[in-house]
Amino acid sequence: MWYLTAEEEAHAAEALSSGGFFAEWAGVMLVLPFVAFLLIVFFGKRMRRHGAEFAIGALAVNLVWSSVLFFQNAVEGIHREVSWVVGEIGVFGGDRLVFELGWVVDGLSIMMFWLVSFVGLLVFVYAVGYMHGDVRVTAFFAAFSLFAGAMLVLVGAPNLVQLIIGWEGVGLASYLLIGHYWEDLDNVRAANKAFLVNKVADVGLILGAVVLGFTLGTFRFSELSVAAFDHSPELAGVAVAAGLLLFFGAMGKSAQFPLHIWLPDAMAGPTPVSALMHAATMVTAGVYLMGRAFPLFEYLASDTRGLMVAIGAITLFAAGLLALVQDDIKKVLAYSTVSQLGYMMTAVAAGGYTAGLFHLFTHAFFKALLFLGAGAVIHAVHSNNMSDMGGLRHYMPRTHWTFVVGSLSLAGIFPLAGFWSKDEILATLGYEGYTTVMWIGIAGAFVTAFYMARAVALTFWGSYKGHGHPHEAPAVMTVPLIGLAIPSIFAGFLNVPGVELGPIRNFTAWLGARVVPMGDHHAESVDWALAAVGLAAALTGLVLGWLVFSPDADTQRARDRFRIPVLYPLLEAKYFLDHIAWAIVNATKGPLARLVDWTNSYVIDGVVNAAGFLSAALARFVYGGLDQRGIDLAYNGLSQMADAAGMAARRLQTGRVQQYAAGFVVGALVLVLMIAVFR
Amino acid sequence: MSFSDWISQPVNWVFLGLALAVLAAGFRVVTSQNVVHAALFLVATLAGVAGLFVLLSAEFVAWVLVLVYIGAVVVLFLFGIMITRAPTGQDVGLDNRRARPVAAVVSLGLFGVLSWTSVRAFQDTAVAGVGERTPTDILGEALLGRFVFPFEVVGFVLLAALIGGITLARRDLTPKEEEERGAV
Amino acid sequence: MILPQFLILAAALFSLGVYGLLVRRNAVMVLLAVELMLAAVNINLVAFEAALRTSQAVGQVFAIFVITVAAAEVGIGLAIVLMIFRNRQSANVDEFDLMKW
Amino acid sequence: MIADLLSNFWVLLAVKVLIVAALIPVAGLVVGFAELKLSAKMQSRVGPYFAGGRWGWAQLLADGIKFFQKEDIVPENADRPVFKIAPALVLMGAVALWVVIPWGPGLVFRDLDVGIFYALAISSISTIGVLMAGWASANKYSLIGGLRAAGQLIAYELPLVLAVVGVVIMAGTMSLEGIVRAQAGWFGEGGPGLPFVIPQFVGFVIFMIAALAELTRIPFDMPIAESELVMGYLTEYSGFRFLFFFLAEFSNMFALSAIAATAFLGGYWMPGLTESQLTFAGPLILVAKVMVLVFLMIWFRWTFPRLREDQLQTLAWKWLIPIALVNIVATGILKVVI
Repeated sequence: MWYLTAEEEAHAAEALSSGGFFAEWAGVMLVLPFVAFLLIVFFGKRMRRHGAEFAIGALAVNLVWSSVLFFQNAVEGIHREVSWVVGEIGVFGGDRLVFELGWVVDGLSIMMFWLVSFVGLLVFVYAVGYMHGDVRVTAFFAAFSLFAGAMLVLVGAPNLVQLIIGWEGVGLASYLLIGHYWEDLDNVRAANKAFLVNKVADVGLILGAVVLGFTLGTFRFSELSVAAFDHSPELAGVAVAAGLLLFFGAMGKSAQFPLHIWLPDAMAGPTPVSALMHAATMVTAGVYLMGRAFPLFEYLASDTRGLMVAIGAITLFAAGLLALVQDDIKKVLAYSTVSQLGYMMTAVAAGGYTAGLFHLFTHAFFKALLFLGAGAVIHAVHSNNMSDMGGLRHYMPRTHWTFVVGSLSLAGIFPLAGFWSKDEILATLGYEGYTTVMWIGIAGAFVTAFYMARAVALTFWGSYKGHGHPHEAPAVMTVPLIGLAIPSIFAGFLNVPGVELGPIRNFTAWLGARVVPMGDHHAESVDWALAAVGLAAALTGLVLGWLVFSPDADTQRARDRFRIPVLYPLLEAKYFLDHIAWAIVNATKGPLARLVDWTNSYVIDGVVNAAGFLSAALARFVYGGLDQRGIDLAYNGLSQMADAAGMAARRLQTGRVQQYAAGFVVGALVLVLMIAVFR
Repeated sequence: MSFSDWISQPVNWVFLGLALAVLAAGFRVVTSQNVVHAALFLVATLAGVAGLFVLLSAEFVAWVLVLVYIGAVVVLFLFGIMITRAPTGQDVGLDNRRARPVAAVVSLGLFGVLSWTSVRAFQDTAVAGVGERTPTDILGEALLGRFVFPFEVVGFVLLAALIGGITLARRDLTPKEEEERGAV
Repeated sequence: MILPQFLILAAALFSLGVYGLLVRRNAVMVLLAVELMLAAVNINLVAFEAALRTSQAVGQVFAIFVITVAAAEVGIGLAIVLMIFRNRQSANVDEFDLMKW
Repeated sequence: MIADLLSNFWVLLAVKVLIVAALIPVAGLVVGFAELKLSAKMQSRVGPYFAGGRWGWAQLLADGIKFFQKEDIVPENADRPVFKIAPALVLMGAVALWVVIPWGPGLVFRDLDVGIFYALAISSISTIGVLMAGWASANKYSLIGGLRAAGQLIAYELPLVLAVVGVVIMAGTMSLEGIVRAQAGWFGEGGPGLPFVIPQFVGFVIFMIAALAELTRIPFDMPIAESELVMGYLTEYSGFRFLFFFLAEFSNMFALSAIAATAFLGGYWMPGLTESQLTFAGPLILVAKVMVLVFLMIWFRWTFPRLREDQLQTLAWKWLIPIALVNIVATGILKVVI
């Protein structure tokens, strides 16, 4: 076990470097994708690659920048916070509650900067090939750049308000990109579903932000952390409520049971979108939020842990089961993502800050790799369904091998990245006393290995079941696959417990570069026994999956048609969650609407009508009695007089100039005579 | 000054002759039933007025009147009349017959009032004769000295009238005509 | 020579002009009548100048101004009449009564 | 005795009128005969030959007598009074010009203060006569001719007047006598003098062109262009009324040339002659100068083709008037500088 000494606690923040130029101006990274967005919007259509140049350029700069930060942080640890006050939200107890924008540069945000830039860059490059010939390439890259910018704003946010801005920004980009092929009504529905489910969760996030902001008088994470670390009394009063609200918000974005229902449908978007947003980065925002607010949960709101761990555990296992029955390869991966997010959430909730975020880190590589591989396959066979694939290893060897690497990594096979991060989570759960959950995690590892074995077998082994002649993806797509396969293999070594990699310290140390110590629970050495159990479960799953699905096309078809009673229909129907959601909506919307309607019709309208009737009666009296019979009579009389006078006078205006002239001369004469006579 | 004193001055005979000619011609201007005749009678009237100016020692003004009016304005009138319509012989409908009595009364009344006031106001005031004519250089110095600003304004008015007249009277060319013009 | 003889002549000429102005239907004839009135005014100006003998011959200067402005007036007036004639095939003043109620 | 008689205003007036009345036909005859013979020379013809014995000198006299004998025809639809007055009016304008032409020092019928201005004003009266003639003939050729003439005369009156303004500025007077004196005394009393044609050459050219146009002579004879309008406003005239026009043209030609000679060529003045010598030699000198200008006009007649109506107007409004205005400005500046 690893605990902070008192001295370390006191000086944790002071010991950190301020990071120099690159940390001071890290905001450039936040702005560049927006610049790219604008450039794409205005000039994208004129460019040879329809604006992809701008998006890739921005992320390439960001990757260099964040890499510098990454190594600075790895060597010495950085904490730097830059905020500008741009407005005032209100006055709270004599303190100004200000609206700030800026960036925080510390272990967590640097990890996310680098992750978003690295995976994002590779996915963007991949998308150039994948989206070639699409009708709306420019719109696609514009929205993609918008996403990158919003995501960086989110992860760089020094306060909750900016985080919410980024949070909604990525939600918007997600909505746009899920609905990219809006010609198909189903895609529009999927986009709407994702948006609405996220909105439901966002209510929790916003309420949590309000509670925290008005309790502390600030929205800054650093002050929240300090207050939590100091066990601030006023924060302690609202900690549980605020923690639950924030967790509810995280559940939506990170697709935790039962709010995960939007994520599989979100696969309607182009595959690069699924890879970057709905697997590697955006959906981890919830986990990131939990990590960002970790001191709150660690020091004050620890009572909420049981619920959070439970929800994470349910998510990881239930979603894994759902992945077993999907025919759509992207949905397999989507449920896998939900399952892995469950792992992360469980770990963070249980107190495994490093464990959860390390899994986020490694998962980003191999899940993006798997999605891109799936995209290459879909690109080749023009179908999402595994029943149309099979035997593709002969046609697309590079895709096959990288996909296998990703699958093994995801399944947690030693010594790939997924093994280390998953083992870390299981170890943390064990240390924290969530033994049951730990066993659920091990079972989940089995399930994971099983469905990945199924996916690989159905897609790449056996014989081809689809139409046409699939061929290997172009280099612009396979190079990113290889680029992601490498960290999928090696990233795990960054965080082998108790191992320091020379000047580049352990991942735990990087991530711990925060304003206050995390109070993280972390193993000092590998628990080989537990690792062996987890590995055994994974290998069992692999072998079993292989035996069931590998041999040939006919067997595959037969096995796939085999339906386990009760369980299969339940999974097929996705636990009836969509039905339940519909039922809830349908059941509540009627009475609720009727209640509102009744209130509106009888209470509000009654008051309004009463006032109206009174006014009308008064007005009728004024109109009928005073106005019509009194005033109008006088005015009508006056106007009729004026009218008559005008009618009489207008005969004078004949339009004949000569008559006017005559009148003029006569008038002059009369005047002269008058002067002569009366002088 | 009695009438006999007045009539005994030879210059007044000249005046009387010119005045009668002016009035007779002026009368024909407003009563003639032929447009061209009316304009020509205006020439006669103005010639008489020019003669009166010479009598009144205003030689330069007289020749200005001849040059501008007879030489240009009336020619312009005749030009305009002849371009639009100029039948020889009587032209019916030149006058608004019903307006004649009213107009006669009004103009007679005007004449009465004006002459009555003139006589009452100026009685026997003498005027300079032919021999005391105003040297032209005085006029020139007045025009370009004290009255230079009104002089410029009048010049501007003339320019404006020139442009306005051209703008009003020109016929818009048809596209074909414009093309021909452009081709020249 | 005395001043009133010129003034009465001018008055008579002016009255003739007024008569023509009121009686004539043809716009060109109306303009001619206006010229008569202007000539009468010029007689007055020159006669007053001859009677008063201002140092700078102000009356004659103004007579010249009147003549000049009258020339401008004729130019514009004839242009307008021509325009109207072209548009309405008539130059009768009593038919231009559009500017009434 | 004679001096006494001449001192009476009315007698002097009668004498002067008589002299002018005699001079005009003579001048007309001389110019007309010159035109006949010069035209013939330029066309390699003999010209009038038989009348009067030698050179046909009596040709125009014979013509005149013939015109007087002819019947005075007035067209049926003509406006008789106007038709009859028109030639007289035209001739009157020509005659009135002679009043201000100085023939020698003091040899002038009336040295008006505004002499040259008077001349130009009076010469514009003939425009009315031409219009009257054209309109009253009740003939479309005549009317068109009259209108052409009116448009032409109005257009060229402006350059005519403006061309003279330069001379007036230089001389500092509008009196023709004064202008001659100014030219004679330009370099002081008894000096060589300076005919204004030298400093005012532009004005002289413009004046001559405008004068040709005022006279409706070739190349500006569209109002009476035979090939287009028969004879223009002269078509319906015959007998002595035609003679009036004829006479007016040649008289005008002489008078305008005289004014040009006076304004630009020094008039009766010639360098080297004293005032008393000029009293006798003046008329001869002036006539000599006038005949040079008349010869020029006749020469032009057989040199230039007839202009088109729009070319005529373009020449006046777009060339002569702007140039004349520039000339005036330049002269004014010159005057101020000197």
